[in-house]
Amino acid sequence: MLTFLATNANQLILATEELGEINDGGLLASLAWLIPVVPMVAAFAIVFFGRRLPHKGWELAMGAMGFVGLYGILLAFATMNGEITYEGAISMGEFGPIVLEWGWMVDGLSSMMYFVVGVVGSLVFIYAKSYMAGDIRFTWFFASFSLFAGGMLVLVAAPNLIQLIVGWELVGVASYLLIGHYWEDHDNSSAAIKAFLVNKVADVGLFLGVIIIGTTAGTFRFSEILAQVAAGENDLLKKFAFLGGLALFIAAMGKSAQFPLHVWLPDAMAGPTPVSALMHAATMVTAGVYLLGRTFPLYFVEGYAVDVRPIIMIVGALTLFLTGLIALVQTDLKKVLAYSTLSQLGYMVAAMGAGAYTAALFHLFTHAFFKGLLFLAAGSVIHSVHSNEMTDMGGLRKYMPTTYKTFVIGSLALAGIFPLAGFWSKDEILVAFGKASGGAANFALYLGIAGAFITALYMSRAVYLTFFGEFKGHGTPHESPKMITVPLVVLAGFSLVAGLINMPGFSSWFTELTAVRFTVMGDYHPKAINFGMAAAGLSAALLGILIGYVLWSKDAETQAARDKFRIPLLYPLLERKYYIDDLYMDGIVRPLRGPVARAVDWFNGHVIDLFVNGAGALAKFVGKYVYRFDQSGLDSAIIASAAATGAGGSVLRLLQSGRVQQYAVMIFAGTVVLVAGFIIF
Amino acid sequence: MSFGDWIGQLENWVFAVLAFGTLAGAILVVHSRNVIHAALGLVLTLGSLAGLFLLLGAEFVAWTLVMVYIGAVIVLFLFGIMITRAPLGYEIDLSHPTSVKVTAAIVAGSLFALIGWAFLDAFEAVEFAAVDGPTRTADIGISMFTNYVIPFEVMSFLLLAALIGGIVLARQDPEEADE
Amino acid sequence: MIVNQFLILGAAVFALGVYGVLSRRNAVMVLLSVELMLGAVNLNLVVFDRAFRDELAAGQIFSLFVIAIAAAEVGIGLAIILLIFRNRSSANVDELDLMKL
Amino acid sequence: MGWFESGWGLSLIVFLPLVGAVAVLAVPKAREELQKVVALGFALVTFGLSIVLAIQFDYGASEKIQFGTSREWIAAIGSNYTVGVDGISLPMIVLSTFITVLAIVYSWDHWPEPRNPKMFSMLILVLLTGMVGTFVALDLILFFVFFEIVLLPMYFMIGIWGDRTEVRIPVIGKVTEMRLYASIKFFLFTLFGSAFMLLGFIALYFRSGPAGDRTFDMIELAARSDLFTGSFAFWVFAALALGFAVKVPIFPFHTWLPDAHTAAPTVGSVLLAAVLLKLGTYAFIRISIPILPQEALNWAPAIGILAVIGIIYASFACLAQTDMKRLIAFSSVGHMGFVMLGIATMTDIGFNAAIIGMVAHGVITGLMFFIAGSMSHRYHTREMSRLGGNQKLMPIMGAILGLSAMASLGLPGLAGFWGEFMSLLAAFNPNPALNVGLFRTLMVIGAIGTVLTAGYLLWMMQKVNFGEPRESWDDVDLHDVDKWEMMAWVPLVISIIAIGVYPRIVTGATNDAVVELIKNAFGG
Repeated sequence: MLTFLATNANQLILATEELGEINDGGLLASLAWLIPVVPMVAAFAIVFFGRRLPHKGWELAMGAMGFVGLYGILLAFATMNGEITYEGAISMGEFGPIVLEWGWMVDGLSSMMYFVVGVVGSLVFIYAKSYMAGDIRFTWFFASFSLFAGGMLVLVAAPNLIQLIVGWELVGVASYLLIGHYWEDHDNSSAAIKAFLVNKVADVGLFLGVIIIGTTAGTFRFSEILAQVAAGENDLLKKFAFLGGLALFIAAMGKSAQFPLHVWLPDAMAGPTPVSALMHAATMVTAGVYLLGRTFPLYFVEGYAVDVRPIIMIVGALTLFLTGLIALVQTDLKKVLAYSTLSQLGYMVAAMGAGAYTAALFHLFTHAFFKGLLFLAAGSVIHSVHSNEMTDMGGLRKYMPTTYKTFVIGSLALAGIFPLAGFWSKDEILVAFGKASGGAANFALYLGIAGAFITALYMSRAVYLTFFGEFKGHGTPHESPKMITVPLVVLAGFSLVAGLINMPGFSSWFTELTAVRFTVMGDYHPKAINFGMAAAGLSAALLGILIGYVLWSKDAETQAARDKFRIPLLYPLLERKYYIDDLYMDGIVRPLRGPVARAVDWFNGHVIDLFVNGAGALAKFVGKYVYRFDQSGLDSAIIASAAATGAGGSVLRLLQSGRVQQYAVMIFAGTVVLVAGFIIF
Repeated sequence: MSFGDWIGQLENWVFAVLAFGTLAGAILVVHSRNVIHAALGLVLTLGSLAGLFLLLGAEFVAWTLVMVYIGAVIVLFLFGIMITRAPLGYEIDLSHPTSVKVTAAIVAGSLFALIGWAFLDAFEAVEFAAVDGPTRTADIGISMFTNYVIPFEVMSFLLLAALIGGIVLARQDPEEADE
Repeated sequence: MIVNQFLILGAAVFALGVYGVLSRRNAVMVLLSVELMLGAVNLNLVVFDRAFRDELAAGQIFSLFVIAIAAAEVGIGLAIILLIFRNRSSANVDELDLMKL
Repeated sequence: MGWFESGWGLSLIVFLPLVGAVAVLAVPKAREELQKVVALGFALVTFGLSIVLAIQFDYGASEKIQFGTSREWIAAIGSNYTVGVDGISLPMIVLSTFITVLAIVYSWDHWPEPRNPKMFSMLILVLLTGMVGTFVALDLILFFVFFEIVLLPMYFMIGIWGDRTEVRIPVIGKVTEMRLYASIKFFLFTLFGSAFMLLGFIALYFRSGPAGDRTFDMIELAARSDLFTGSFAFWVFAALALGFAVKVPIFPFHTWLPDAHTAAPTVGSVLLAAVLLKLGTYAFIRISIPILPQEALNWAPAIGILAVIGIIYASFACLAQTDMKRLIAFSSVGHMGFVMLGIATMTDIGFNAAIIGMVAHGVITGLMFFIAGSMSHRYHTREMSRLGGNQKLMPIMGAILGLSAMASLGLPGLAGFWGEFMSLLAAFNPNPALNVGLFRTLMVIGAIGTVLTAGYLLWMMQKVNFGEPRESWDDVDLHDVDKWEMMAWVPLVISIIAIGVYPRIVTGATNDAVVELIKNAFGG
């Protein structure tokens, strides 16, 4: 076995040398494998040594995340300047013609993701140290948290579809651990299971998509698949591209929580707030958008999965609109933010469908900052008032000035108010909808503008109910410590300026960065501001804020204010979340777990075993008579023959029992024997 | 016809589902220890049979079966069950002991083997003749009231006799009722 | 669809009915099993009718007759069982050995 | 080490445990410590030898039979003592010896009632001989003998040390102890299968050539596969498949498995799940397919359909279970369904997936049965509704249970993933002679099965591990994992992660052998 491992070690080095296609980047890119590996190693190290360290393992997690953040910043700038496209791979085993590889990838898209995950992740980790202090499973939390970030980085670094599955599911299992962090409560573990299972349903799509695309393309590497796509080769791939692309989109629908697979995300609020912040901002939910971005040419080049694009646009548009409406009726501050994330994910996905690769990723980028900010600020509020319900808040502006200011910045950015980050990215998406042709794009455009209005409305509602009016909770709230407010301020800074790096006419850094790929990506960055679309989006948002002001600012009695909004029919529909959860539980999960499962179990014990045990019973029964025949029949054959006449009479008499069913037996048996005789002779 | 081809046809999947329903119901009828379940098993069997008739294109027969059996006969059965005070829960007394069951199973099994073998031998893989749509109810009516009008009349007479017989049998004697 | 799949199914249901008739103790249950046998016969009639494209639809017509007879049989049968039950306060077939006399 | 390579080494691995059993027999009954040491010593040496085997093995020529030898055995019927190892059997041999060592280590402090370590460790050693013998045998009669040797120790293990709960047997209606019912069912079921199997072997023998040139040699028979055609081959394949299918088990021949697993003592379930189930799948790959490739193609759709039915069916049955051990037992049916799906595709990808699936199932389900045994030992119940909060009472055990559940539901990065995913992948492009549409349908259904698998395992975790512990456990002495358990489980955990991260540990040995096998059987 040792020699076996040694030969393999040689192969590894050879494989790296052969496969590594170094365009640029040198050591910086070839060492990028550290990015996913360091947090994964940190996760295991925390499990084993965490408790013995002075900060109970936090320092390991923070160190790993800080490293990723710094490396991410470095790579992002290096890639922007040097256009690094690098792909490293180590072969991990052969299955017939298929070679499995672990690898890592450095290009514009992955550098951008490393940057986002690393920077937002580091800030969340700093925040979590203070937020989670005193938690019963502090160490375990940071182990899972590192696994979460590490899984996401494995996914982002993946140069092939199989490793993508690995990262994809690692993120899923880490989210399961984190959502169920307080597993003493049955609801929390149920929410964790829900998240895992809904994702697993979507993973069926991922499995099938990967199998279809990988098998028909003959390779699992993105660079080779997309090269085939770009060259318009491979008729087999063309034939299956629609199915494969659709399956991959179903996978993206699961992780990026698109309607109707969005149900797990609001429940995922059961986890601690830093988890929500990281999950919604940088990891997990961005995975679906990332996947669409990674395989973008497959959906865009004529002859492949082009027909999936209307479906993507419609699903994304429906998500952004329907989930935005639900956010209007939530009373839990975190749930409002959760539904707003769903809505923003809808924008990103629909933008991918409209062919706006850059715009979708740009929205992902800016959204990471302001949504991370909003969640952390919400966490700060919750930490201070010890409740998630907005009915227990109000008037916090006076008590928590820093949190208030940063939250408002985040809200304005999310609502898309000029000149904050969200304005620029949302505007680009609306422009993309406008430019794309077809009914689906128009549908997305209308819902997109309506969504901008709804976004502004529910965010102003959240701001007014939380920070204005009178405080309605218990005790005296107070501003959070520095370790919590500093990440807020930093993220607020990003939310203010992040939009400028792709401002039309000013800069196209982001466009250039994400265009650095093995395959040439189209550049959809508008050269100048489209004033019409900007005005439409901005005025929808301002209208939303205005109506929010009218509805919620003056009236401090929030309950009464909400009552005004209770439109008949629509309100119950929204409150029950369109009954989708009920449909899944009562229509699918409960029947499967209950009657169906029991029926199968019964079938197993009573039908299949009927034959098994029946054969046993029959054998015993026959045996009994054979034995009786042996004992009394053969041994007393002579006596029997002597008494044959008398016995014959009494035996025949027995036949005349008077019981109908015995006669029936004879009739049927006689029929069988006679007919068989006729047929045979 | 290979199994792969067979399974590739949609109607065979429908058939499989219906056949499963038929057999499951039939097993329930002969094996259930609960009277009501047995009666409901008969509903399942007959319902699935009706489905099979539809599959075969015998629409009129299918709907007649549904109406007469599931609509009327089963109700009659349930009445019979209630009146004879058959216990509604589980009961062990509904069937004979295992030894009798085994005998019955042997007889029924050999009957099945015989018929099944005869069919297999006779029809092998004969497929249905080209189907040009389901049988029209009008055709059945015309045939019944021209070629088969005498059996039809005999049948109506039989029903009348059954009606009278049923009343005579089930009617309580006035003297008994008084007691 | 081949003819045999229906015929075998019919045979199976018929055999199950026979099994029920022989193994059930309660008379109502016996009657239920008889219905199974009749149903199986109907299936075969219809299958043959459709398989051979009978001009006169004889198979279907006779299956209708069978349904009618079955209804009559149930009526009479239940009436008899009711009568027996009234006289013997039991619906068990094996207690009815009057034929022995 | 010339002697080692010339076939003696292999025979030593096969028969050393038997010698060990005799040695244990020689130890006086009262000296339990010594019995354990002797048993463990022999198991360890056997394991060491199998490691030597793995090191000496030439991975560049894994398709060739290595370390082989052939001696005249039963001359009258031309059956020889032919043994040898190739890339397909090597992982199975290492797995068998590995699990056996862990089983003995675990038993050190966990003897099931009625104790009697002497008898128990003897049975384990005899079982090891049978298992390894089955994997190295290259002669059909020899294979059959070892295949049957495996039966007896397991029968006694279940029958003597098994669960004494009284159960009412369905259909027959008799009330009896679980262990008696399960052991008899296990024995008769398997024997029923092997009777047909033997019939098939003999039929192959008589068709293998003119009188005087007949052979039971597997390699030779595979080379003469042209001789077996028509309805003869059809029925022979059916007979062999029946024998192997009972052992795998394939739906609907699986009903012995939940009963046997539930009734067996912990170590018995572990060995049963980890190694015994693999005898059937191994035999498919080793015997049925090389010797009767054309019939394998004819039967493949049926096998594939049954395998996928098994996946879905087992998942639903698992959802209905209330007994933790029975749930794990049913999950085996599902996992073996993925293995059989891989085999049914008749491709090199599928076969590799099947083998790595077999190894992964061995370590994962073995670990799960260990944990289930330890938990029922502590809680004195296996009813999941009575458990809960285990993670709080026994954090380490809970964590290991969590890891094994994750591995079992096919989490990438752990061992279970490769077998599942690659089977599905192979089903997309099955052997060219097979119906593509059917297998793609099976692929989709199988993929849906992974969701159900995740469902029942997560719900099991929720019931067992999560929530607040019940008050009734307050005064029960619940100690976390002890050192013997740790020593038995940590190697399994490590191998689960190692195979998951670096599948070449298995496929490095199997791939060439499988590619060659497919090429010889189906051409091209």
